[in-house]
Amino acid sequence: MLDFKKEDLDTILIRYNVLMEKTMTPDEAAEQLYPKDPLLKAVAEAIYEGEEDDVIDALDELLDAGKDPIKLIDEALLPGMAVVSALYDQGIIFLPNVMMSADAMLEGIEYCKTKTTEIPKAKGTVVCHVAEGDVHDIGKNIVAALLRADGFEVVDLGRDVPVDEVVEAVATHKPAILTGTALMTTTMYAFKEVNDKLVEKGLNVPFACGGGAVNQEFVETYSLGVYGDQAADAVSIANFVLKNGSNMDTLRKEFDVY
Amino acid sequence: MLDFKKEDLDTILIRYNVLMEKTMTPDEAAEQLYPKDPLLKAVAEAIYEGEEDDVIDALDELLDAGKDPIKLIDEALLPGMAVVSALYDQGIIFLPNVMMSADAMLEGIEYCKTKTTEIPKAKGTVVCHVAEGDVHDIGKNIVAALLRADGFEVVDLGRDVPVDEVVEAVATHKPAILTGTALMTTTMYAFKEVNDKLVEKGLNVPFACGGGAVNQEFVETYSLGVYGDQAADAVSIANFVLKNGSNMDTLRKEFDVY
Amino acid sequence: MAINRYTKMAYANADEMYFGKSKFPVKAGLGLEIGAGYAIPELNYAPRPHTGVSKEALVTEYEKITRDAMNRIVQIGAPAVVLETEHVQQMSNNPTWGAAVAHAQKTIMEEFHEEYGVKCALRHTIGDIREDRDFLALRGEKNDTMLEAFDLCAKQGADLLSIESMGGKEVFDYSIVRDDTAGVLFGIGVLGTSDIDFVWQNIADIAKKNKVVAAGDTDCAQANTAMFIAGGLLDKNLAHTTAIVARCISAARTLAAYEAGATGPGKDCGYEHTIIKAIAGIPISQEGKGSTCAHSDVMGNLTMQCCDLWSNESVEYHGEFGGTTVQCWVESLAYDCSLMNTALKTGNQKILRDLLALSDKYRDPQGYVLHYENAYKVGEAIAANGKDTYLRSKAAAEECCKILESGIKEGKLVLTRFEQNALKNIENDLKAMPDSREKFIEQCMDKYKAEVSVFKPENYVL
Amino acid sequence: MAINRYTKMAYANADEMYFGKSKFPVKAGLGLEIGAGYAIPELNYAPRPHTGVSKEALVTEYEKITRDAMNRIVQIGAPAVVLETEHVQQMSNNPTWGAAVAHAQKTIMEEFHEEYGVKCALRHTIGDIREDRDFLALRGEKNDTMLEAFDLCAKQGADLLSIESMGGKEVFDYSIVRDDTAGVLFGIGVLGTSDIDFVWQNIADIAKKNKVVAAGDTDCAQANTAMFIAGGLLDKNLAHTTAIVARCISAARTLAAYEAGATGPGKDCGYEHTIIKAIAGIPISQEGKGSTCAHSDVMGNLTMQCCDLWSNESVEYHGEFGGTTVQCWVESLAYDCSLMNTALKTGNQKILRDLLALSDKYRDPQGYVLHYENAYKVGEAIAANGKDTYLRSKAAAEECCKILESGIKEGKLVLTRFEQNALKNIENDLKAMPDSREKFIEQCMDKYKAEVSVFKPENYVL
Ligand code: B12
Ligand code: B12
Repeated sequence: MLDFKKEDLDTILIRYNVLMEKTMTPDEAAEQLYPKDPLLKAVAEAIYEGEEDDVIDALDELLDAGKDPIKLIDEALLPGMAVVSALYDQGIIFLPNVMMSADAMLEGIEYCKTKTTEIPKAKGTVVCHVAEGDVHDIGKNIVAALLRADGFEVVDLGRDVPVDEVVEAVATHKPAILTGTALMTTTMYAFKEVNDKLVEKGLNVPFACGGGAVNQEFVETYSLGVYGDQAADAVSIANFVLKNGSNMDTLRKEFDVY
Repeated sequence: MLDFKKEDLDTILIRYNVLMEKTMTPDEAAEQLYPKDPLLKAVAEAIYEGEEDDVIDALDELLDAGKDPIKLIDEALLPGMAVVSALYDQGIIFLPNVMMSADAMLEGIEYCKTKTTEIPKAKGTVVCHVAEGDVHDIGKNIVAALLRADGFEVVDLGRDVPVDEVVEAVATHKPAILTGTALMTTTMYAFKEVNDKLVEKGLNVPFACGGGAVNQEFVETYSLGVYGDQAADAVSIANFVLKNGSNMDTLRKEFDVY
Repeated sequence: MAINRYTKMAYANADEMYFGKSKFPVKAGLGLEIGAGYAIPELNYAPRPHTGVSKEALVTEYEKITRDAMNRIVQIGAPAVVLETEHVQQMSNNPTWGAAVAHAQKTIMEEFHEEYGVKCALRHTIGDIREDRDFLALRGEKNDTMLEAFDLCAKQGADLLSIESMGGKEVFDYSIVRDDTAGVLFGIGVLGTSDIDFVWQNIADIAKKNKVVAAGDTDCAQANTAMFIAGGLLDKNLAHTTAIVARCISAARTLAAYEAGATGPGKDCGYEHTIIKAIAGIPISQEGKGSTCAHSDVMGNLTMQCCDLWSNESVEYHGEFGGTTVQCWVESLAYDCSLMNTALKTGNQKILRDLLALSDKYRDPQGYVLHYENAYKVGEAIAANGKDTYLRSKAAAEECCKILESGIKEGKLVLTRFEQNALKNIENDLKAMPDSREKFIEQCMDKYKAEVSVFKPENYVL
Repeated sequence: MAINRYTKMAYANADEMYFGKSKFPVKAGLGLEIGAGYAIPELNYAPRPHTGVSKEALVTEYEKITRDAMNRIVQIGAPAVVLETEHVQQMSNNPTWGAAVAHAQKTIMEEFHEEYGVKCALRHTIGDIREDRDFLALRGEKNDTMLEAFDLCAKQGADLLSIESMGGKEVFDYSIVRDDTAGVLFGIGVLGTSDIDFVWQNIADIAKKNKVVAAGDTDCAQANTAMFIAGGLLDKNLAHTTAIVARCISAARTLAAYEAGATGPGKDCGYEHTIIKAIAGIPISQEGKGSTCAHSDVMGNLTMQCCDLWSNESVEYHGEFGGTTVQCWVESLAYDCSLMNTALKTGNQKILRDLLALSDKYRDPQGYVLHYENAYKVGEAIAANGKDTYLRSKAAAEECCKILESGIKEGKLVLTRFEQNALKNIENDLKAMPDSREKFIEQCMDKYKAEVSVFKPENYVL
């Protein structure tokens, strides 16, 4: 069997991922980010582990200690999830952890809601969709999950969404931003149509676009477009808009890929 | 030395050129096309061979026989060259033969001119150029040579020709067509400028364009453009315009590559 | 057609397998025999977006593509080529469109075959249009339209019929981003296989009726999605160990097409096809360093190891300095094939295969397991459990883990901690799975009916 | 620098030569050693037309290109890469533009080298801007600007300096389309070499001063023009036998760069470089099946036989399904290199070389003569006449004819009648040429001053 010696490998290939792996384990890194308060830390840990039952248990302890269920969302669940997001951004943990943590956190939010009649206010709404004619929705699903994980209310219109339906949803939900995903060169042109109809109706909502077929140059051909390369960029864009408003120039400058 | 058997070759490669080579030799094929008249045939043969001295000798015999030098151009030299062009079009002979034959024929024309004070009228004029910024002129040289070989008066502006100079030359020479060659994606846009200035000045001359960077789709974005894939197409286009006028629709239809 | 499960290996050992040759070659098109001792370039292409507006515009675009490609083949002296047209939606939703394209392409190919003797065949890959906006709709009206598209394309000139079928994808999509091994196995191995059984019996009948070739499927919708989410060495969306487990399971799924009457060549993007070739002996198409126009992977050479057709996956038709994209890519593929064929004719195919495979073996866990020697072992695990589509999927996953563990132990396959952890989790998940198909299905039905809102069990007959 | 003509072969025999290794490796850039036992991808690219408007736009474009390419290298785990920037006119005519691009690119490459340890180097190929609209203007002001461009680029980060110099092209252009062997030999072998002597002494000095590498030239302007006019198998513009004679002569010409102080790696599009490697032992870059984006040739595998860098020649920067073009092509190249490096590390480089070379050997007379065994013989003919640039050019052409004749005789190289006739004519033309350089120059000067209106003898010192 043809083979070579281990020491010969590095003229053939280099596993940069192995070279680059952080010396800290994810658990160690998480440990440094957890809140100090032991009860809050328990929530964060349960979210990090993606254990829904543990999240509920930890919330129960806080509720028993008299905490307000709605405040717990902002003070326990979202900060817990923020630990996970931070680790993902740093490349220490991978997407499935985020997805499972987000599921656990959302479960926690639902649980808190059952404990009160108040309606919690999300930090902002985002409408997500996949371009008309396109069924590639994995990227969009990731985008939606990361946004939820960051505390946004997500209106997920699904895939292959007709232009008018997108525009209507924006009119109805008045989101901080709209996101679009397109994986095919044939479908991404729908973004332009969406843009023009939004502008026509005076709905000047930043329109973050991404997905395999899409690039910055194309996205900047329509007035509301801002390009994002990675799913996590959608979260950054949404947060940036919440903080700095929706001036397209500053937005584009901030998220220029090059 | 690693090698394989001849019979194994055909799963690796097929020399289609060898397979396709006409059974007739070029000389045999030429023989069939020469004029019957022995004196005219001598001119044609000399052109085919690319032998300038023989062309002069053969012309002398015709002149001695009392032929008019100007008529000889149309009746002896151009038909002689037509044999060569026909063989090239059929793929029986190659470009260098055409070039050498054309040189011989042009020499013959010059010689005829010395025998009279009349000025022969070419069948038509063509202005040739390479796009501004582009020095790749071999394709253009071939185009010019084939046009001359077919009896056209060629005004060869050379390479890297400024837009205004092209337009001026068209204004001055009133050619049947203008040709443009561009080998670089950066330079072919000059054709559009040329086109627009021609139109502006009412110089609605068909503008045949070709060369490595150029394709039909691009050429048809400007109103006078007609695309040619091979150098010989320039000749066909020029002849077509002489016969059928310069209606762009019919012209483009006739020379649609697909 | 009936379904005949594979329970034995077509090849007695891994070393017998190499490129350009398969146990059961397939005659197709104009003078071609695929897997008969020579490798053939398979060119794929996508029309430019704006040509999708009408049948006429599409036909013209495919005519250009076909003529350009055939011309280049002749200019460089390549003896053979396969063209693959992957339908854009319109062509499958309107079966006469796809058929018109097939006819136009085949007419040009016949010209070239007559004039130059170029051996060639035309593959049409019908789009799997069996879905409504939000749900898969695998059986019913859309299926009828799809089958009509197969039939009409076959009648109008397609020599090889393929599809990238999507059964199980709704559960898979949910599971893969949650490291949910059971969901991945259920989506690919159980639901996917069930759908393949259904789809391919029909396609095989149509092929037989029209005297063309039922060529094969690929788990593009699932295993390739996993591979893409996993991405390059520095991407952080999915462990590459997870992606290769999904891939091994997909071999147990895609194999079912050949059990339902397909004869190969299996489709290019099925990276599971080396495993399947080992079991079924069919010829396969593969893609790798010649398909960087379409996607990036971490095994560009290795996939060539046992290919019969060598493909570029897909490239949009447009101009480059060296000609149109189809000309550029088909030329590169043709030279790769020329190299393989030279090796075959001089008896050096095994050393070339080994060099190709070795150059990527330690680059990534995916290449490691798909190295033909390891792929053969995965094949054995599947064949040993061939009758039960659940158990064979599970066996494929287990064998995959075993191979990875031994690679780690041997010291040359060096994984990140993250990849190792994902592997450990999968091993544990697999251990926790029941031994009976019924039980597994029951568990999964409960779970995914509850968790995956778009999952409709009526799409499947389990 | 002084000129030292080669009169001996660097390699004792052809079999000693193979890819990835050269007699005299060259250290360059960030951790690279070229020709030191491993093959390296060399990526070439062209900015999109509209970015040529300003220095800023160009710098941004090259930054994108550089970042995209380096990213992909890391994603697939390739250990090394060379980037080649072929100047667009503006960058050489305004030396600060080219220098700004070099600086921007090198900065990014340094980042990647530091973060990941990627070995890399940057080649800048300055445009040969030494011409007025109609005439070559090889000496004088334009030459000064060009040398300034070399100097500034070297200062700002270019590790390898190259040019595709154009001396002799005015005579060549006229002659090649007239089957004028003497003119071809005069243009390439005498005028071309004279210009190389002039240009490369200067470049070598600049390289030395800046501690970078004087990398080498290519006869793109002439031998490649012949190859392009000759085209594919069915083109009818020039006999491929004529094209290969021009190519062999060009080896005698391009060699002069190394005699004037260049050390390699010779530039990719110099198909004459296998011959030169045999004589001079320098590392070389080559292009073939990985450069179909830029042009088509009839020896896509063969050129890999002895390459040290493996290049795509050039691709315009734009998007494809698989990423940007630079990402797609560098990935394909990197896999080809991975295959070569695997062969090198396992001691199988000679068999892989032989397979690559054999697969194209009989495809075309050009490949036949450039097959490393025959290329070596052409090298011997040049070295045996090394001191006299006319005689060595003539010897190269004669040896080329001899090789072709023996190929025809042996029966496997099958030429068209047309190619055979062209060959016969060339043989006769060569026989008719004088034995002395002086006499030949005298004859040619008379003829081409009369026939070629754009020929200006003052461009050359003969
Ligand atoms: C998996 C896949 C499929 C799966 C999709 C499963 C699913 N549920 O999505 C299936 C099998 C169903 C499929 C079907 C088809 N596919 Co497909 N498919 C792919 C493949 C292999 C991977 C795509 C993928 O999932 N990538 C992983 C995800 C995570 O990446 P992503 O979406 O780009 O998202 C990332 C970023 O872009 C970003 N992001 C995404 N959206 C947004 C939004 C914002 C705001 C931001 C900031 C970021 C962001 O976040 C993500 C992570 O960072 C690609 C290959 C390729 N080169 O892309 C082809 C590809 C996209 N498919 C292609 C084709 C042709 C098809 C079919 C037409 C095939 C056919 N003949 O039937 C059908 C399409 C039917 C239709 N109408 O849509 C072509 C498209 C060619 C083109 N014309 O452009 C591709 C490029 C393959 C190819 N090379 O030819 N496909
Ligand atoms: C030879 C060559 C050169 C020679 C040119 C010699 C000469 N006197 O022309 C030299 C070495 C000088 C040269 C220089 C350069 N070149 Co150059 N060159 C080439 C090459 C290899 C071949 C071109 C050629 O002669 N083809 C053969 C002729 C016969 O073909 P043709 O002109 O297309 O003509 C045929 C048809 O198109 C038709 N035709 C032509 N015109 C017309 C007109 C009409 C009306 C019709 C009907 C038909 C028709 O007839 C011909 C026969 O059928 C190409 C490679 C390629 N892929 O094209 C690069 C190429 C064109 N060059 C290129 C480059 C980058 C350059 C340089 C900038 C290099 C540098 N860094 O210095 C400089 C350019 C300087 C400048 N400002 O122009 C690039 C262009 C990339 C781009 N941006 O588009 C190419 C594509 C190489 C590559 N792959 O990168 N080059």
